[in-house]
This record gives sequence, structure tokens and C-alpha cells, in this order.
Amino acid sequence: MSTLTLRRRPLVLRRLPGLQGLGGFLLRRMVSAVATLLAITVIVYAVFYIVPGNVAQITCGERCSPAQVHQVAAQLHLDDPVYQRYWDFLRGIVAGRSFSTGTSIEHCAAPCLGLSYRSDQQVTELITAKLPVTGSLALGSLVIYLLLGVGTGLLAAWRRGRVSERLLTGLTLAGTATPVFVIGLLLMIVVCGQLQWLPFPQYVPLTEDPEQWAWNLLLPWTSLALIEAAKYARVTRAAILETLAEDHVRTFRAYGLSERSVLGRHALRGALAPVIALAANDFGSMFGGAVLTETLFGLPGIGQALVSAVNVADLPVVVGMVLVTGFFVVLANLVADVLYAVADRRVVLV
Amino acid sequence: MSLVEVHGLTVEYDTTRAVDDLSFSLNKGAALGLVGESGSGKSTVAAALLGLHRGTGARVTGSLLVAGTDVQRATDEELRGLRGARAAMVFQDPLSSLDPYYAVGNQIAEVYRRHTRAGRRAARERALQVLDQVGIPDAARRARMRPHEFSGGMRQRALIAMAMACEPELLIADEPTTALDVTVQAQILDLLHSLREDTGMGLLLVTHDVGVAAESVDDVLVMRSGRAVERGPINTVLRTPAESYTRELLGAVPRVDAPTAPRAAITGDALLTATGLRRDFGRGRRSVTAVDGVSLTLHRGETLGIVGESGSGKTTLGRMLVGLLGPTAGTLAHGAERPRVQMVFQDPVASLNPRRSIGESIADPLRAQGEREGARLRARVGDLLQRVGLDPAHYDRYPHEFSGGQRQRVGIARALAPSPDLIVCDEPVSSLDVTTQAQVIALLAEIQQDLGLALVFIAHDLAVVRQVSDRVAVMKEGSVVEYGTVEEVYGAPRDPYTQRLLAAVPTLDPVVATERRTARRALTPTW
Amino acid sequence: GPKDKDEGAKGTPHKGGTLTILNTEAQTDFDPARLYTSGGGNVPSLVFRTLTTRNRANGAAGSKVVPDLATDLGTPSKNATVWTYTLKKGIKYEDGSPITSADIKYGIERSFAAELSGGAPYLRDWLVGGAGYPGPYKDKKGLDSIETPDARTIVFHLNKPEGEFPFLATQTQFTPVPRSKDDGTKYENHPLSSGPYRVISNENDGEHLVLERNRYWSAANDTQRKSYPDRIDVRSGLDSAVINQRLSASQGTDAAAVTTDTNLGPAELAKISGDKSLAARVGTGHFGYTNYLAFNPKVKPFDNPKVREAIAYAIDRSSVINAVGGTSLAEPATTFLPNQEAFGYTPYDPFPAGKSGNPKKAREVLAEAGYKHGITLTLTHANQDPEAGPEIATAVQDALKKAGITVKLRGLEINQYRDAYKDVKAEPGFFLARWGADWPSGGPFLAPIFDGRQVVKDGANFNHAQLDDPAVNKEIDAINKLTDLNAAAKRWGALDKRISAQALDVPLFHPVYKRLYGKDVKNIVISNWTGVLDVSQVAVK
Amino acid sequence: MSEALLPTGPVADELQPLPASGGRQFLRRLRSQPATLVAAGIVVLLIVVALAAPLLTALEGQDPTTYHPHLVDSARGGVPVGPLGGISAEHWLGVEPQTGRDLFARLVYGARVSLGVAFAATFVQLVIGLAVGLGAGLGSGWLDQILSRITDIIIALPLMIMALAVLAIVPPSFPRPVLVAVIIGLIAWGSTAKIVRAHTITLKQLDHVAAARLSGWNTWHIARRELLPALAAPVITYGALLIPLNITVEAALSFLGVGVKPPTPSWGQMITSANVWYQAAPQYLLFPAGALFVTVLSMTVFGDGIRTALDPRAASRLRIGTGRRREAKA
Ligand SMILES: Nc1ncnc2c1ncn2[C@@H]1O[C@H](COP(=O)(O)OP(=O)(O)OP(=O)(O)O)[C@@H](O)[C@H]1O
Ligand SMILES: Nc1ncnc2c1ncn2[C@@H]1O[C@H](COP(=O)(O)OP(=O)(O)OP(=O)(O)O)[C@@H](O)[C@H]1O
Ligand SMILES: [Mg+2]
Ligand SMILES: [Mg+2]
Repeated sequence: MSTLTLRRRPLVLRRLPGLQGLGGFLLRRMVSAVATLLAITVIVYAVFYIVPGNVAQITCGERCSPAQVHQVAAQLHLDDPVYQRYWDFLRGIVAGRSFSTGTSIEHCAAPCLGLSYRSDQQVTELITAKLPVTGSLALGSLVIYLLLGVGTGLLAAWRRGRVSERLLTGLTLAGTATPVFVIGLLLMIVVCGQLQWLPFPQYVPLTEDPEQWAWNLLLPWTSLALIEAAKYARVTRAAILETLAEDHVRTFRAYGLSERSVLGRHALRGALAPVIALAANDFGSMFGGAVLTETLFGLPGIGQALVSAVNVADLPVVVGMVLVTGFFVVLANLVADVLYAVADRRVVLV
Repeated sequence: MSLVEVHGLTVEYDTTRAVDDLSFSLNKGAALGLVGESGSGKSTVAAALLGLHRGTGARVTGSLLVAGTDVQRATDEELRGLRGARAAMVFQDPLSSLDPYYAVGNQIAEVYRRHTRAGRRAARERALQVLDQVGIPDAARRARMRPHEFSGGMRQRALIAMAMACEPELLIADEPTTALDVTVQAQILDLLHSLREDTGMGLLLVTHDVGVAAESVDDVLVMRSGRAVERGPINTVLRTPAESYTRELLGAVPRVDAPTAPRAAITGDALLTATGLRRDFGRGRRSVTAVDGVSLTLHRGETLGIVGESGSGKTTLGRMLVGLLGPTAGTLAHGAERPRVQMVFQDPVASLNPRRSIGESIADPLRAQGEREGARLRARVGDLLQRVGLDPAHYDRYPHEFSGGQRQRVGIARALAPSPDLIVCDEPVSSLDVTTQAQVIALLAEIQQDLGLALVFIAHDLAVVRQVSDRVAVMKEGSVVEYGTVEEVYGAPRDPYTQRLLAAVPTLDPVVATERRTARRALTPTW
Repeated sequence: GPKDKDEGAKGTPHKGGTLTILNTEAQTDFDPARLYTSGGGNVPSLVFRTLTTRNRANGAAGSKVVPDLATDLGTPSKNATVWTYTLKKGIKYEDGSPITSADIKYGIERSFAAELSGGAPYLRDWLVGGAGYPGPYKDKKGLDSIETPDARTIVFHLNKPEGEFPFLATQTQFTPVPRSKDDGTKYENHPLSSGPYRVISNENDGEHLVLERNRYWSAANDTQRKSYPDRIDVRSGLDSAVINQRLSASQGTDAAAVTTDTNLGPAELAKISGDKSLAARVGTGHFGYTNYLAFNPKVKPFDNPKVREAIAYAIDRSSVINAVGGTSLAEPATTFLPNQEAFGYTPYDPFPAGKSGNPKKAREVLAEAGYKHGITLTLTHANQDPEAGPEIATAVQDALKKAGITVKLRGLEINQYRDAYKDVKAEPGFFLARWGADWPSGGPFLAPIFDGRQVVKDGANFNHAQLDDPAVNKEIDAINKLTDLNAAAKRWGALDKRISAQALDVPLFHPVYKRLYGKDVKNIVISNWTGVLDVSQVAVK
Repeated sequence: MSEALLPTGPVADELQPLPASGGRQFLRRLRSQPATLVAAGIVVLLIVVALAAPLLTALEGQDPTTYHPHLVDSARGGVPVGPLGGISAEHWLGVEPQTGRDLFARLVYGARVSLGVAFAATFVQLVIGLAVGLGAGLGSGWLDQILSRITDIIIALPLMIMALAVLAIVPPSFPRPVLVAVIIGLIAWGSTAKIVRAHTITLKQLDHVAAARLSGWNTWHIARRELLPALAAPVITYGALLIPLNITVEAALSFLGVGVKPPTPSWGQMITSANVWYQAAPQYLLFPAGALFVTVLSMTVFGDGIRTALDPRAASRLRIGTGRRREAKA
């Protein structure tokens, strides 16, 4: 740009009147979120309807007679046409449903996601039981990988171009490049088995014993964090470098601020918005995504339950859980957008 | 003793020598203007004064003495002590020069605390004080706002406030008004003037706009390619320039008061008639009416100038005229035949596809019309290139190999390619240097003469519009507030807004500038 | 396994402490009606007592059936179609109320309810009127074929002679359930205990189960269960590698931990074999189980017995055994019946393949079958299943290659695999299969696989060969009449040998169970019935 | 993230449209980053190794499926006989426990599958993401709405679960590596679409696109001639970052038992089964895990490098700052 002076003008910024439209934005997003979730249930219902696996036979046991299998199928309403079953499912969410336990009638209050074919438990109860586990896992690892990732990113931005930065980048990438079941198992063997620093993870509810809760989850958190941190380090570093290239950073340098406060106060602040958005996104998807970690560490969370429900073709559980995880992803995306706008007030929500 | 003493300053970036053996000095309390074309090294000099090149890979030689600090030899810590405290800088772009994430008051306080041992509260008070000083009304409330809640002019005031916070001996202002509208520009220049009167600080004003310098400084230094061309008191340099380059530069500056060549009366028939054009953006509470009830008629062979400040709806109107935007309300009628319309875009960088050779870009509309034959296309594009003063052999070159002015010519050639009846030029010269600007304007006039097409010439610069137009429409907040021939609008403006605009245009005569400054105070509110 | 009989016997067992059980699979459906166990199961047997039970003894002695709630193994009628049992005196539930024969009858009846499906098929097949009975929720009248003339007597009327009825009576369906306490599908959360432990909590369908001592259980009328620990904590959902890691580290509560479902894998075995102290904490057991290659002779070219024989000659058992973990985790099988006396094991090898296959002989036989230049076959297996998975399939593939048999693998998702091989219409011609005993006897081993009357046309079929040989059917009936189990065993062995001549399957191996236990665990008992350490016997103090 | 979902949203902020400068500057900037060049070299080497797998194994004289029962100790769980997991002149990297299959052969054949699956999956993701993102960015209000909602749905569906389901539906005769690639591609294109849409919306506001419209071209032509070339850069860059991610996704699917099927080796599958052998036969885990690590590392460095080289501000960025010692180079 050596031969021209760009007359830049406040075009974009003038178009952004801030957060005033939050209510309308939320309303619109709610509607689209409901539509998205509805579509998800249809897809999951359809897909898992086609998936092979004779639920009645699995439930009844492998050596049940055809007649018994038939009875079980009737009991589980498997003989109803799909649309009927889907309709009942939807109605259950809005109005609740009733089920027979054999000796009495059990009411499953709205929002009722149905009963598990396998365990006769209400899917909503099942989810409420598992959600704290997955939530704890997601939340704790979020904190660790944010600290780890943003810290590394900041350090990498500071030491950009030097050997120490390359080393840091390599180290975080080592985490990304190793599947969680390898990192997790090795960590467990070393930290719990040989060094005996931590107990072998076992879920203890937060409400029961906060200290044990954290102590037991520390390892799963760390394993997940090691895998995620690299991404955050990269985003943070890129965003900081981006901000460093911006004019306002030049202003503060020209006003005598030290490199440290420029980086720590101004550049980092500018990098936070994308990091927050990414974190909210990951937080959401972790509700449906931490299958491997949960399996490895024996944490009875949503991911693990979902995989085993898929294995036994337990449709109500699968649909219910995908719905809930989808809900969290959608919610997290929404929160991400709002946070993004809060972090960077220049952004308007549309 | 002088405030700034520069000797043999040379700054080299890895491939370019931006400043070449430059020497000058500035006395305490004096004001020096640094003028020159884009790329002449003005900003580089300004940055060098604060040692901002340190550690960036640029090679700086020569001696620099600023407010008692030897910038070349100072330690990093000493340098930081100079920056912002004894010598403060105001940057060109007020929009991006403040941190968007922190309240304006806090940013000023942060700088103040960096240089004084002031406590949090004292720093905040100082911030309010300087904000008040630069004329921000209701400073206590505004100080808590973030930059994006400020208008452009207010932001520039805030930046000046930040500069004033530590009562520097030297203020370096690098194009402080380039990004602002004329009326706001006038206010900022007035502010700088009064601050200087009040505090007695020295001012180094960097600008490519000679008019701006004329309004604000005592001495001027004209630069070209990193070297000083001419230096002297502003009156002398402007009235009797010693160097031919300075004369050239001054000659190219369009003036609102210069005599214009008489233009032929409009004879053509009506091409387009717009009635009650209106365009809204967005929905609901946040909707903006960019253009509101504009009616005008375009005749074959005439030039309609559209002026107005940023955001007044000029581009939106232009885009509606060519059909890139549909109007929300109103009609656009044409004569018997639908006129062929084209557009020359404001930004010569974005208006050409960087991945295609300029020849292909120019041939694009022809291809769209169904012309596929390679040789014929090439010949026609060659003609067009020649027409706009480029070498036909440049067909296969890419946009980045051209200067801004050349790119704008390519844009004009592309607009001409399908032989349009009307070309809407959206700020075709606002990003160009005065010299290039003059060339492009001449080119457009010539083409219009030869081909007899209608032009809509959009600009924020009143002088430029006056030079090229037959008729002028002045826009404000989406509406046309004044519409008439050049003589009517410029000679006897009826609308107070037009009057204000005209009063804000910088003049090249420092004496007139002073008079106008007084007049402005009567005409406008404080800001 | 008797060789490591006295490993866990170091130190005398004492009462007290908490036994932790670390498992992969949750103890789902903890309802006696819904459980499908062999001999009453391991954890279930701590809570549910049955009419009879397995003998809690090491090795072969553990294959015997012994009385539990009943005073003896039952009195059969002359042709073994009516079985009468008398309950012991003073047996009580966890709430102190007495256990009656009516409760046992009700417990069996409710296992017929569709809501409580899951158990073994024998009651349905054997009891008079069992096939059509919908359970007590739909049919309040109950099953006439079970009589309870008084509170301590219960009489079963069977369709046909069944000399092995005492074995059946070990299954959890014979657990007493008082009608007043039955709340259908919810019963599993708090089943009424008749055993030494009662359920304190059952989280998420058996994911975490806590058992504590049942005050009303008395060792005086239960000779089998030891009940040393005060408390038993069953945790599941753990990765198998993690379980073994925890057991070998044996720290904290893991020192008093065992697993009831996780074997040592080959890698762990390789590591443990070099560590004396760890090796001392491995329990080895044999369960009546056979992994084999199954044929469907209705599918070409498996209709040709020579093709099947060629495969039997070509098979390389040592590489198959390596695939499942080597010689310490599996023993080569040439007989369909498990290599245990209780099953009537009679050694034979109709198509000797040696340790690593006899490709030469296989080629000859194949040539006789008309495939001089080799043949291409498809082997169906499950995608993820340690016993019918790709590991074994590829080993088979590699072995048959040497005999000129090209094997294409067709891996199915586990549900698809199960659906396919049990459906006579979709049954593949050649696939991996396995069979385990519901109790240690030839009956439940051979009958479902080779009894012509058990070919199920529109449901789950296990008679892969769809064999309907009148002679075989007749012999099965004849043996079922015997109430002398030793005599029966001999004839099951002979029948096995006779069927094997038809090459309807190729036995591959009998698995061996190796399991680690924590360093504080004492009194290790591993019977041949279950092949795994019996949690009712262990002590942690 | 290797766990389940691919990065979404803000990654877009990392990417910039191709600068106006041509390929020459790009190459110059690329060349000025030695790390990127080394990474590129490794990537090329990996591809060559994968392509030349039959050749390499022929050189070694082994193949990836033949069992060598005598090379493993059956009594000790099938641990390879000999030091270092049976490394010898015949078996360059030793043999696999339990089967005795040649590890080197499995590793290089595994590279084929792992890289092939990752490349193909990335390709599918990019193609769908491009189509949907372009459609949403360019289309009228309702088309944008529909496509954006579909994108939301895709992002909200748990990858692993859908993969489990779809893999169970498709007949087993369908070639598994292709299937795995297609499934990853089909389920995980959401983030690509979002990025492409964002870029398209920015790009379509550029004046040269408006100029094309004024010239009379239709939307399709504009998408093809004006937008696609500009999108190529961010998309390729993003793709370079997706590839390593997809390798780990395949590994994760293998862990759940739905990756490619034996005896076809893949790194993911090897790592999964080697996971427990870390003590008894460490080289069994080390080689595939090391290969995966090197691949991911070099792919990421390479992707980052491309991005930096494509970013016109990268060059000027080096010039900003008051860092003392560092002297920037061109
Ligand atoms: N960071 C840099 N790296 C390389 N070259 C640079 C850099 N900054 C400026 N230049 C070059 O140095 C020369 C002088 O630039 P400078 O910004 O000082 O000009 P200017 O007179 O302020 O122009 P303008 O009016 O456009 O602001 C130009 O050729 C420019 O391209
Ligand atoms: N695409 C759009 N969406 C929303 N608002 C818009 C859009 N385009 C223009 N506006 C708004 O319409 C008004 C007029 O804009 P327009 O670009 O026409 O002004 P202008 O006079 O050309 O300004 P400038 O001199 O800065 O180019 C402004 O308030 C602007 O924010
Ligand atoms: Mg400048
Ligand atoms: Mg405009």
C-alpha cells in the first residue's frame, strides 16, 4: 500500500448498534434451536430405526421363544408403526406418558423421553443421573485446558519465532496427536499405578464430597485437557498475533507501555473473544463427545451410556441422549454467540 | 533550545529506503507541517521520532534528539519514558487506534499512570479532565464508554486527550483528520489550534492534505520520496513555492473557489428518472434508512455530482441507480430503451479480482455479452486500455502490479467496455493522491466528452465535485437537501448544511483560514 | 485349574471388611426373574438363594449340584417328570419374614411375564403349560404345574422326563419372591434378599451396587456361602485394562478387590508371567465353553461334507489360540463338549489336524470334494467381540490359506451378527460361534445345538447345522430320563463323538480364565462350574 | 479435537482470504519457514511410503497378513520372541504380539489406510462444506436459512454415535476404509460449511463481485469464477489442519470397534490393540503411535505454515513490536 491513502470510514461500526436486540435475538434463536432439535430427533429416530438389532430379542434374552419375543415386542410397543412411536415420543415430551411395571402403572412426567427398552428406567432419570458426571468432566477439563491452552498460547505469542516457542508448540501438539485412550491409560498407569499420586478415577458426586470429586476427576480432566490444549494454544496465539498487528496496540506502545502490559492487557483481551466462542462450542460438544474418556476412566456419563445404548439398540435412550447432547451443543453455540458479543461489544447478534 | 533536532535521518525497510538523509528542527511551542504524497515517508519520520522502529527490523541511522532524549541511544526504558510523557502521538485512524475492549477513560488513565505515580483515582480524574479539555461533553459518562460508542470525531478527540494527559512538550499528529468528514476535520483542527494556544506545546503535523497544513502550522516541510523538497514558513511556501514539485503539488489540489471551465449546457434526453427512492437496511428497531425519498433525473451527457458526509447514503443511492440494490420504495424509470449502466468502485483494491489479469477483468463484461472470440476481445481490451492511458501490453498483468491510480483506470476501462450509457463513479478519486486524482478526473471528463455518456460522480470532497459536475446533489442522512447546478449550490447555498460544509473546506490561504475559523465558531455548535 | 488350588489360602479368612468388585459390565436387571445365570451367578447368588445351588468347591468338585433352600436335590417321580422339594426350616428374608414354597412358585411364575423377560428357556420348555403361560400379571391363576401343598413343599410337573432338573433349580428363577413385595419392573432396585447380603443401593440399573450383611441369613442353614466381608461394593463401567491395572497395583480399597467379569488379557499375562508376586495373585479356572467354526450345510459348498472335513484338517489351532492370548488362555479343542468330566468328556479327534493344521491332508480331501485348485469361502464373524471377532477370523483365514482355501471375511456389527447367525433364513454358511453350558452337563451343551426339535424357524435358532437326526433326537430323550448324572455324562460323551463324525462344526478351543485379585483377598475358590473366583467364598481380612 | 467433534466457529477467525499477491510471494514466505519445509518434506515422505507400501514390504520380504506363530511365545500371551519385540533382519520393526505378523509391513500398509481415510474424509468434508457454505452464503434468505439450519443439525449430531449407526446400516460388503472416510466426511462437514459461508459473505460484498454482477453474469458463474478461487486458500489451509484430525478420528472409531476391518491394518487399529501391550511389547505401541504423532505434527506445522504464508499480514506482523533482540527477516 505504498501509493495510496485509504480513506477508511466507520462504515461497519456504525451499522452495529450493540446489544440492544438481545431479546429478539434470543427469541429467534430459541425457535430455530427447537426446530434443530426436532430435526435431530427425526434423523436419529429414522437412522436407528433402520439399524439392525432385534430389540425384543435382545431384551428377552437370546434363547427366548418367538412367542415370548412377540410378547416383549408388544410390551415395548415395537409393533406400532414408526410414525406412531415417534408421535408418542413427541407427545411424551409435552404431556408425559404412563407405563406399566407389570404390577402397577408408573407415570413419567413431561418432559418424558420414554423408558429404556433394556432397563425400564425413565430416560429422563437416566440422563439426570449421568449428566452431572459428563458435566463435571466437561467443566473441569474446560478449566484446565483453557488455562493450559491460553497460557501456552500467550507464551508462544510472546516468544514467537524462538526455539522455546517451537518447543512449546511441539509439546502441545504431542497431546493432540495422541489418542485419548493412549494418553489416558499411560497417565493412569504412571500417576495412579506407579507413582500413586492420584486414585484410580472413580466418580464421586460433587454434592457428596467435593474434594474427592476433584481428586478423582483430576486425571480424566488432565487427559482431555492435554488433547484439547493445543487447539486453544493455537487459537490464542493466532488471535494475539492478530491483535498485536492492530493499530490500538501500536498506540499503547507509542505511549510507553511495556511489552508485558501490551501483551497481557491489550493483546490477550483481544484474543479472548474467539477463545471463549471456541470453548463454549467444545463445552457443548463434549456432552456428546467424551465417549472415549468416559469409557476409559469408567465414568458413568452420557457418552458411555450412549454407546452402550447403541450397542443394544435401545432407541429411547439413544434418541433421548442425542436430544440432550444436541441441546447442549445448540445451547453452547447460543451462549458462544452471546459471549462473543459480550466480549467484543462491537459484534451485533443477528 | 529546540524541541526536535533531526540530523541526517535515514530509515530503510528491508527493500525500501523510506526516509533519506532528512534533517530538520522544531522549536519549543512551534508547529511544523510535514506534507507530501502518500508513501513519501512522512509517517516513517513521525514514528522514528518516538523510536518506534526499534526492534522491528527497520534500519534507522542519523541523529534524533526529541525533547531532550537522544532517541537513537536511549535505553528501552528511557524511550518508554519519552513516549507519551514528553512526546505524544496521535494516529491517523481514530477508529482503530483505541482498544475496543476497554472504556475510553480507563485507557487514558492507564497511560497517565504509566508515566506518573498517580493512583487509580487521580488517574481517572485526570482522564476526565483531559476529555473535558478536548471538548467531550458529559465527560464523566463518556469516559465509561467503549470506543465503538463514540463517533469518529469523538474518538479522535479522545486520542488527543490521551496525548494531552501527561502534558507533553511535543504532539505528533499523523494525519489526524484524514479519516474524518470535512466538518469534523475542521473541528479537530480548531481543537489542535486552541490546545496549542493554551498549553504552548510544539506540534508536528503530518498530512498529505496541503489545505490541512495551511490551517494549522507555522512552518512546512514538503517531502518527496523520503527527502525534503522544500522547507519554509507556510505562507511563503504556499504563495511562492520555490520548487517545481511543490508547485505541481499545489496545482493539483482542487479548490472550491477556483474558477471552473464553463461546461456545455445539458441537451441530452432523460436517461433515468428516480422518484422517491428509498432504501432501508435491517429490520425492526435496528432498521436504518440509508436513502430516503430521493428524486432526480439523469440526462444523457451530463454529470451529476453527489456530495455528502460519510454515511449520508451516497453509495446506496449509486448502487440503486445501477441496479445492484433494489429500492425499498420508489421507482426508477427509464426512457424508451433501458440504459446500459456501469459502475466505478470506490476501492480500487477490492474492485478487481486479484486472481485475474486486468485484461481478463476488462474483458469480463464483454464475455458476458456473448463475445467469445479471443483475438477480438484482446483487441477491444487493448483499445480500452489505451483509452484510459495504459499500455495495451499490460493485458496479462495482475492488479497488484499496478498503483492505485492505475487500478482505478483499469476500473474505468472495465466500466467502459460494454459501451454503457451511464457510469456511476463511487468516490473514484478519494483514495488517490492529489496528482493522480487530477489525472483521473481529467480522464473521466475526456471520456465523457468523447462518448457523450452520463456520469454520476459521488464524492465527499466538495472541491472535486465542483470541478467535474454540471449539477450537484447534496445529501444528508439519506435525503437530498440541496439540488441544483454547480453555480447555484456553490455560489449561493440555501441549505444551512451546505453552508456548513462549504465553510469547513480547508483553504490554502492561512490568513483566510484564520478568518474562517472564527466564522465557524459562530456557525457550528462546539462539536 | 486345580493346580493353583491353595494360592489364596495364605492366612486364615476372617469376617469383616469391604470387598470391592471391579467390573466392566453393569449388573443390570438385578431381578431373579430376569437374570440368565449358570448356577445362580456370582453376585446374584449373594442375595438370591435358590432351591439348589452349585457346590462351592475348587475344581471338578465344584461341578456338583447341592441343596440350597431345599433339604435335598429333590425327589423325582419314577420317570423323572415330577420333582418334589422340601424347604429347610427357619429360612428367612431380609425383613425376617419366613420363606415359603408359595414364594418360590410365585418367583418362577413372574419370570414368565413379558415385562420381566430375560431368563433361560428351560422352565418354559419343561413345565407343563409353560409354553403359553403369560405370567402372573396377565394370568392371576398361576401355573398349575407347580404345586405347593404346604408352606415347605413344592412340586413340579414336567412335560417329559428331565433327570437334570436339580441343575435347573440352581437358576435365579427359583428364588423366592413374596407376591406382596413384587412391584414388577421396579423390583430389581430393592429385591428382597434371601441370601447373606441385602441390596443397600442399586444405582442406574446395576452400575453401582452396594450390598451389606443380611441379619436374618444364618450360616446354619446355608452350607455353601461363607459371607466373610461385611460389605460388598460392586462397581462397573470400567475399562478392562484399567481393572487389571488396578488389581495389579492393589492399592487402597483395590487391595480387597476382585473382578467377576474381566479376564487377564494376553498383554497383561505376558507382563505378569515375569512377576512372581503378581503371578501368585492370578486365579485360573475352567468353564464349560467351546469356541468353534459353525457350518450351515444348507449353504453351498458346505453341503459337501468333504469341504467341511477339509477345513477341519486345515485348521491351525495354535494360531487361533495365539489370537485369543496363547496357551495359558485357551486349550485346543477337538471335541465339542468341554474337556471336563462333568460334561462326559470323551477325547476324540475325527479329523486330526495336529497342533498347527494338516494342510496336505486338507488339500487331498478338498480334491476329493472336487476342488483341486482350491476354493474361496466367506467366513462371517462379529466386528467387535473377543470370542467371535476379527482376531480369530484372521487367524482362521491365515491357516486355511495354506490349504488352498481362500477365506473372505465378512464382519458384521454385533447385533447384526447375532441376528444373522440365529436366523435360519439368513444363517451364513460358515461362521464363528461358541457355546457355553447353562450347567455342567452334556445336556444343555448338546441339545440346543443338535436336537432336531430345537430348530427354531421363526426365532433364535442355535441348531446351526439344522440337524434333525431321529437317532440323535432319540438318544437325547433317553439320556434326559436318567437321574443318575454320572451315567448320563458318559452317554453325552458318546453322543458327542458320534455327532462329530459328520463334521458339522470345527471345535477350536476351550477358553481358560485367568483373573487377578487384590493382595488382601483370601480364600480363593474357583470351581469348574463357573471357572471364576467365587465371591461368596472370599474374605478380605 | 480428537475426541469427537471437529473444531467449529472461531477457527474461521484464524483464516484469511488469499491475499492479492500472487503465488510467488506465497512461495517466498513458505520458503522462509524452515519448520514448514521440513514438515512438508515429512508429509511427502509419508505419502510416498504409503504409496510404495508393496514395494517396501517386498524389499523387506514380508507382507502384512502372514502369521508367524513361531515368532511369538504362546505360553506368555503371545509376546514376540527375542529382544526388542523380535526386531531382526527379516522383521525390521519386529512382529505383532499374538500373531507374529510383520510390524513394518503393517505400519506401511497402515499408513495407506490411515492417510487414505484421512485424505478422503477431508476431501468429502471440504466438498460438502464448500457446496453448503457457498449455497448458504450466496443464496437468498430462505436458502441460507435452510442450509444454515442443516449445518447446525450436523454440528449438533454426535459424530461417534452417528458413525456407529451408519456403519451398522451399510452392508458389510461395502469396502470399509471408503465407508469410514465417507462417514467422517458426511457427518463432520459442519465447521467447514460455517467457515465457507462466513468467507463467502465477506467475499461477495467485494466490489469485484458486484462488478461481475453488473456485467450480467449469473450467480453460478460468479460462484465459480469469482468466489471459488478466493475460497480455495482458506479451504485448503483448513483442510491441511483437518487431515491430522481425521486420522485421530479414525483411530477413535477403531477404538470403538467401527474403524476399518481386520486384517486391513490401520494405525488407529494398531494403536488400539497395542494400547495394552505398552509394557510387554512397547515397540508395538511405539511405532504406530510415533508414526501418528509425526504425521499429526508435520501436518499441523505444514497447515500452520501454509496459513502464515497465505496471510499477507504475516510478513508485516514480523515488523511490529518493540521486542529487542529479534531482528526480523524478510
Ligand atoms: N513496515 C514497513 N515495512 C516496509 N516498508 C514500509 C513499512 N512502512 C512503510 N513502508 C514503506 O516506506 C515508505 C514510506 O512510508 P510512510 O508510511 O512513511 O509514508 P507516508 O508518507 O506516511 O504515506 P501515507 O500518506 O500513505 O501515510 C513507503 O514506500 C512504504 O511502502
Ligand atoms: N448493507 C448494509 N446493511 C446495513 N446498513 C447499511 C448497508 N449499507 C449501508 N448501510 C447504512 O446506510 C447508511 C448509508 O450508507 P452508504 O454506504 O450509502 O453511505 P455513504 O454516503 O456512501 O458513506 P461513505 O462516504 O462512508 O461511503 C449508513 O448508515 C450505513 O450504515
Ligand atoms: Mg502515513
Ligand atoms: Mg460510500
